Amino acid sequence: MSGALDAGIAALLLGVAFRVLLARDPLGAVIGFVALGLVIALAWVRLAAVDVALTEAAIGGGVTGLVMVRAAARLPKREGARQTADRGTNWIAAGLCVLVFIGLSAVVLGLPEPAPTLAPEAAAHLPGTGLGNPVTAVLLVYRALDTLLEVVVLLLALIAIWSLSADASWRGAPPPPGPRQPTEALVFLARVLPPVGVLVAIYLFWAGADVPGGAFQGGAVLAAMGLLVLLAGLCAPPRIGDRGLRLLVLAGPVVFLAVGMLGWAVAGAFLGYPEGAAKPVIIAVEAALTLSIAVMLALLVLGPPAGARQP
Amino acid sequence: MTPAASLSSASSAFGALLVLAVIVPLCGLVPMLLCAPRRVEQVALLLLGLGGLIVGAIAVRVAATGAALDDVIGGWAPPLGMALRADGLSVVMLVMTAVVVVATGLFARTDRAAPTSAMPPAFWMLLMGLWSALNLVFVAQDLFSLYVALELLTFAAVPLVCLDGSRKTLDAALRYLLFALFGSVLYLLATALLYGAYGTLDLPQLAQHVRASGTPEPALVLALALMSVGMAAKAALFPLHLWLPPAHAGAPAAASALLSALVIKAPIYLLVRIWCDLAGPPLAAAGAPLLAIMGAGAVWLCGVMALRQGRLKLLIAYSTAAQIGYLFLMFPLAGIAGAAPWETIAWTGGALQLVSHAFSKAAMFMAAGLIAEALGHDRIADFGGLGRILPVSVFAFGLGGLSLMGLPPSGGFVAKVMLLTAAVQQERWWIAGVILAGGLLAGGYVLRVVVPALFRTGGAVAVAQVSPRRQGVALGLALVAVVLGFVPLQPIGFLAIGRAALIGSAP
Amino acid sequence: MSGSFSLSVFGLAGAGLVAIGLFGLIVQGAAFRKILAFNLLGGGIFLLMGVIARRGAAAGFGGDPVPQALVITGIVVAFSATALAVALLLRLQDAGEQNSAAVDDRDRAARQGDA
Amino acid sequence: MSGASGVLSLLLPAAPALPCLLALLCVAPKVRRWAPAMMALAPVPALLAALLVPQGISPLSAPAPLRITLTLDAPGALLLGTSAVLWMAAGAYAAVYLRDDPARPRFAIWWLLTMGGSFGVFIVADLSSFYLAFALASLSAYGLVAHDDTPEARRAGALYLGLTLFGEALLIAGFVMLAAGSPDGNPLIADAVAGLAVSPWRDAIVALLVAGFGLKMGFVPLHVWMPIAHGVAPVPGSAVLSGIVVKAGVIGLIRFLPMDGMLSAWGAAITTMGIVTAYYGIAIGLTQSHPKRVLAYSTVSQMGVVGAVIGAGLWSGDAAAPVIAAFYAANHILLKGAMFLAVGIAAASGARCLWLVLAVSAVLGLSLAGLPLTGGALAKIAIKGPLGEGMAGSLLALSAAGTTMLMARFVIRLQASADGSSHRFPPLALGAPWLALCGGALVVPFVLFQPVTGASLASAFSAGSLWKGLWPVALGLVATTALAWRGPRLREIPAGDVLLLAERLAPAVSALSEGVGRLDEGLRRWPVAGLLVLALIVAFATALEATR
Repeated sequence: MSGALDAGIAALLLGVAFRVLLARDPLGAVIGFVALGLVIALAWVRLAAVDVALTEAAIGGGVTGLVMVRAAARLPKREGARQTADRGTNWIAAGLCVLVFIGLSAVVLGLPEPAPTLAPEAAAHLPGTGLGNPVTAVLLVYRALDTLLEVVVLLLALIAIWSLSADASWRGAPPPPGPRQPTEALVFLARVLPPVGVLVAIYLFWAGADVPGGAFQGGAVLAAMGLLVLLAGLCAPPRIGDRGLRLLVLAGPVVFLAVGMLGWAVAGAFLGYPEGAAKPVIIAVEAALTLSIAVMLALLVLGPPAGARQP
Repeated sequence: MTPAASLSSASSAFGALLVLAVIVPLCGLVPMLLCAPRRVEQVALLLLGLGGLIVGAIAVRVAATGAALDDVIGGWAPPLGMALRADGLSVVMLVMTAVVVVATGLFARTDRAAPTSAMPPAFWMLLMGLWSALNLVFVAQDLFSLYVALELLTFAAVPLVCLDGSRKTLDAALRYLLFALFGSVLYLLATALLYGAYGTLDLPQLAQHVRASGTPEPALVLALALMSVGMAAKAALFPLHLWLPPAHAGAPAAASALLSALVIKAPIYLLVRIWCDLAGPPLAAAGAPLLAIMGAGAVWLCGVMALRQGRLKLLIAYSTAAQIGYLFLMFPLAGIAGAAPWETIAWTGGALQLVSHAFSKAAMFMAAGLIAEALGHDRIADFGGLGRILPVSVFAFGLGGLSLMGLPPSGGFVAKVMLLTAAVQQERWWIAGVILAGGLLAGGYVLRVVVPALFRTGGAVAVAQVSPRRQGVALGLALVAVVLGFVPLQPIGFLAIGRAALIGSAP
Repeated sequence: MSGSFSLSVFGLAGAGLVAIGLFGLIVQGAAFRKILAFNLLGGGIFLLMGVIARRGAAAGFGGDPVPQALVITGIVVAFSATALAVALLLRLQDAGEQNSAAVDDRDRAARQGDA
Repeated sequence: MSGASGVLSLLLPAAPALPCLLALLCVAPKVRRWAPAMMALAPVPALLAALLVPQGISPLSAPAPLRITLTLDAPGALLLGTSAVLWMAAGAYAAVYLRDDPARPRFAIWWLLTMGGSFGVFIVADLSSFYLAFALASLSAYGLVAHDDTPEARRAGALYLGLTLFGEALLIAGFVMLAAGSPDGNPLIADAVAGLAVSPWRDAIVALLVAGFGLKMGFVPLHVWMPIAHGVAPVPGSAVLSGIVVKAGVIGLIRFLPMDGMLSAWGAAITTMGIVTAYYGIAIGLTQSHPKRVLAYSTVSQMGVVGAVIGAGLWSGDAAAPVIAAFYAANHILLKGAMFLAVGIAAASGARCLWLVLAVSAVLGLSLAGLPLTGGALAKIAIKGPLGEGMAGSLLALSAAGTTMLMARFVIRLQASADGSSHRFPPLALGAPWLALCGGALVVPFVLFQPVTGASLASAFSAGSLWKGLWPVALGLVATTALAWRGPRLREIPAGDVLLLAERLAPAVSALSEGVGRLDEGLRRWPVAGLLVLALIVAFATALEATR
């Protein structure tokens, strides 16, 4: 039964992927892409990775989808339409892709048994961290540097996007993301959903210590709520030069870095946590991260601030 | 399968310096984002000094102890946690990066006389991100951290290409980004496969697993193929160099210097780690000829393309694509039976080529930027009499070119002699032929610029003043490339520090 | 038994998604579609990592938490890349519509803003 | 004694270092004004070193990290001293000759660099310094070749640079192969050469070295650049190019070929090549109309003679051959330098004093041809030692007749090139260095003959020696007269002769370049690069899979 369900999900997944590939107009491709995100999230649930499923749904499908929808709307049709290479290239590419598929499948299906795993080791050290969710433990304790760098990736991507702005002094605001005349439904949603969303986000962040959820998922939901409000035109996008906004962006990285450096004092290692008091520190870091991630995700979707001369 | 005891399971004294090298430039982003735009540059210059000190301390420490510097993040040893490590080769890379980054910072400083030429605040922030990412690439031992570092590097490098916002550079930047992402995902796929097969992402541990098991896993074979091609794409190795010429030629001079001297070296460094540390001798021997063939193609084809260019910056960009080809000739030469790669003269020669190319290329791009600024164009055909207008810049360009041509005294000469010696000793004549022919092509394209500049009359007219300080920075970097020519013509012990311990006993 | 079957199915789906993404990345002409293909390719790789994580289920966990955490990081990185690529694409679109004089204006504005 | 020799030995590093240092100082505009004066004075330490430093002193090694070892042996001292004389005379001459040229400081800088390199090449003892000095002399000489920014000079310069780089590539390959067996990365030349006999790549190394040095010396068919380059340079530039820079090849052959009889087949080959070159240079030179090109072809011919001497030494294992070859080359340095300078003197001379210039030039030419009682005759006598009386010796003796004809041709063309209408005298500052050099050229061989050959000077004046020197010159003069009286008019063969054939290849080369351009354009298309990514993945995976 579950096998059939999984096969169904896999088939659906490939079908939707082909639809994304073959869709003629950009919007169709993007809709397929968002749908694909949901199907993949389902697959993640089936793979017993609810944390990832939440992330995939919120970021992989949701926020990425939003970026692509906005792009599809702003690009002229021909720029996003399907244009493929000549027939010969197509066939060669298809042949090589099939080869890669065969090789990759063979390798993945032939991975050594028993599968190597770090789960026992992660479990063994879990009580020391005071956390219940092993994924959060990996993200914020065992491999905390990766997570710190990941936040830096967001920050740097934001700087990179802002650097594309015609407004070199970075004072202005990104253009409003929504349509000029938002539909009533959108406005209604934007008024009703955010309070619920904020609660969900707080829950995700808070619960992330012990059950699936965490800063990224919570941040993504918060970002989605903010973007919804902006889409409906309920308020204008913030000026990126705003000191408060910048502080929000920096809160996560700064707290994380500060905790990391404190580690030298309290645990003798960068990103080491104080013995026995790890959990509160981690929660504090996660709180700051959730805020910053939310703001950065939203700003990444909004794009560079408009130049002084642009409306 | 219990993971073999890792040698990097404990931090060494001063290991924290490695973390500092990565996070200090990042910490700089905080004041830069909060202060007034015109203060950004000052903050950046301060951080350049601080970062330089940290890298200097790492170098001194490693040189003094003769052992690698280790740091275990948070006290969580691999495979569960992750480690940083600076051995001899990484220290050389760190120092090279620091010198070029600091020099670029000095080059890009706003001129009091010409405030309009100031770089935007974004440049300085991207510079900090770039530096942090490069340092991370050179010290990280975890394959996934390296993936994140590579992405960080890409995100910092791509916007540098299109700082001027023109359609041409935006197009080049987009192409660069997309192809670099293509390379990154291949690397990520390889990382996943390796984890699936060995249950760790720590390079030293993986290397030990690979050496301990008899026949290599199929996952290892596919992962090596994916990583090699992915990194080759990011390094613009022939025939995957499509993005490099427009991107490097279109960027502002300071950015081109960074991109050509440093950014493409990160994937190349990773390739060295992958093939010399991870793969194990039998696989390395099988993969090396392919890498060398790609390198030979780069030396030949991109060398001829450099000769064909009419614009100086495009010429230098193609020359970069040609010069990195030499680095790939190193792979078959360093894999001699009975000797670890880092004991060979090819290893030293390759490392020296990488480093001296960084200095000379940065100097040449800076000089080219100054020339374009002074003349208002960079058409080589109109360079007659340039030597009289910009003697220092032309001199810097020529000195840098000396290294590319492999003429003494220069780091490029010593590197070329070492690689040639290795090729001769192993009787790989075709590699020797490629090196020699590449030197001729380099001579052709360097002299195509220098000769008209020095010996033709007329043509060039200065439309703008260029700052003596900037010319001095370019000349300084070129002189560093020349001074590298004084290293002894032997395998350098420093480059072998900490490498034998990395993968356990040598094969 | 069915667990191993599911793993194979998702492994094949991941590999298939990788192949589809590769194909799209190579043959699609428009940058927008390349960015989409890049995301398909990334999704396929993440799925494979999920399979690898599920294979490592032990110690009472449904999967090895390390690859799961890596996927979360990977998704965020892929999103950042997508956002940057789209921003570049849209900026390119704008630059194409402006004439060269506008570009010069922009440069001047940039310098004034900095000074 | 040791203290004195210690101080004296400092002269050795000063010889190449001073010109290079002065050239670097010329970067400062204030110093650059004095550059012309430096041209004549910079060679002083080299001359003193050649005269005072005891030959065969133990090699002087510079402290690490400098990789320079210097030594002075007899061939090195001969070439160092005579070239210093020519550098001084030509430098003083050039300072006047170019006085109205705004680019004179630039000329002086390249002059000094070439000088530093040429001095270095005569005295360095280690492999990498030799390459450095050789490259410095060769590449800096471009500044002399292409000084006048004319289309011919550009063409000549491009050809010169191209072939020089090619020669450098040949040499670095040879050097690396030579040093590959040595434990030291940068062995002394002598040590590296000692291992040549057992090297598995012995013949390849010798071939590379002979080609690389032969290119510099102008062995046929590698001589193409020489008449072109020497023809377009300003007169003093031609003098040092033809007199000194080509000797870098001579010292190279001397240093790198072991005269122990192990390479006798190579000796035969090089001798043959030298003889062919000697006659070829004469034959083409006789058709030339410009006096400088006549001289340039004469240099080709003379370097053929030197090559033949070295080849003969190699053939028979004659350990004295190097010093004799160097003696012959030293004689050529002074004579050829003086004759080139004469071209400028003649051009500045009115009818009144032209005869004097022509007479002195004729004496110089006859000396080169080996007229008895001249210095050149001593050089010809000296080379009889290694060459012996066999066919090679006879052929080279006969070539002196050709040299006589060529020199006569030179004097005739020199007269034609002069401005006969005016009554000008060349400025004293131009004439004095030339006359001093002429004097030196005629006298110096007498001073050197006995120390070099070990034979007494009197033996050179025996009746037999006189006759051996006289008949070829007489034959040459008779032939010249006959040719002038009733000879066929020789069609001028364009300078660079065989090069013109090579230029036929130009369309093919540009087609190749176009092809590379199209290939690159194709490879840089996105779908193509994408396909290549996949193809390379498959290729790597296949190659690696094969090892499992």
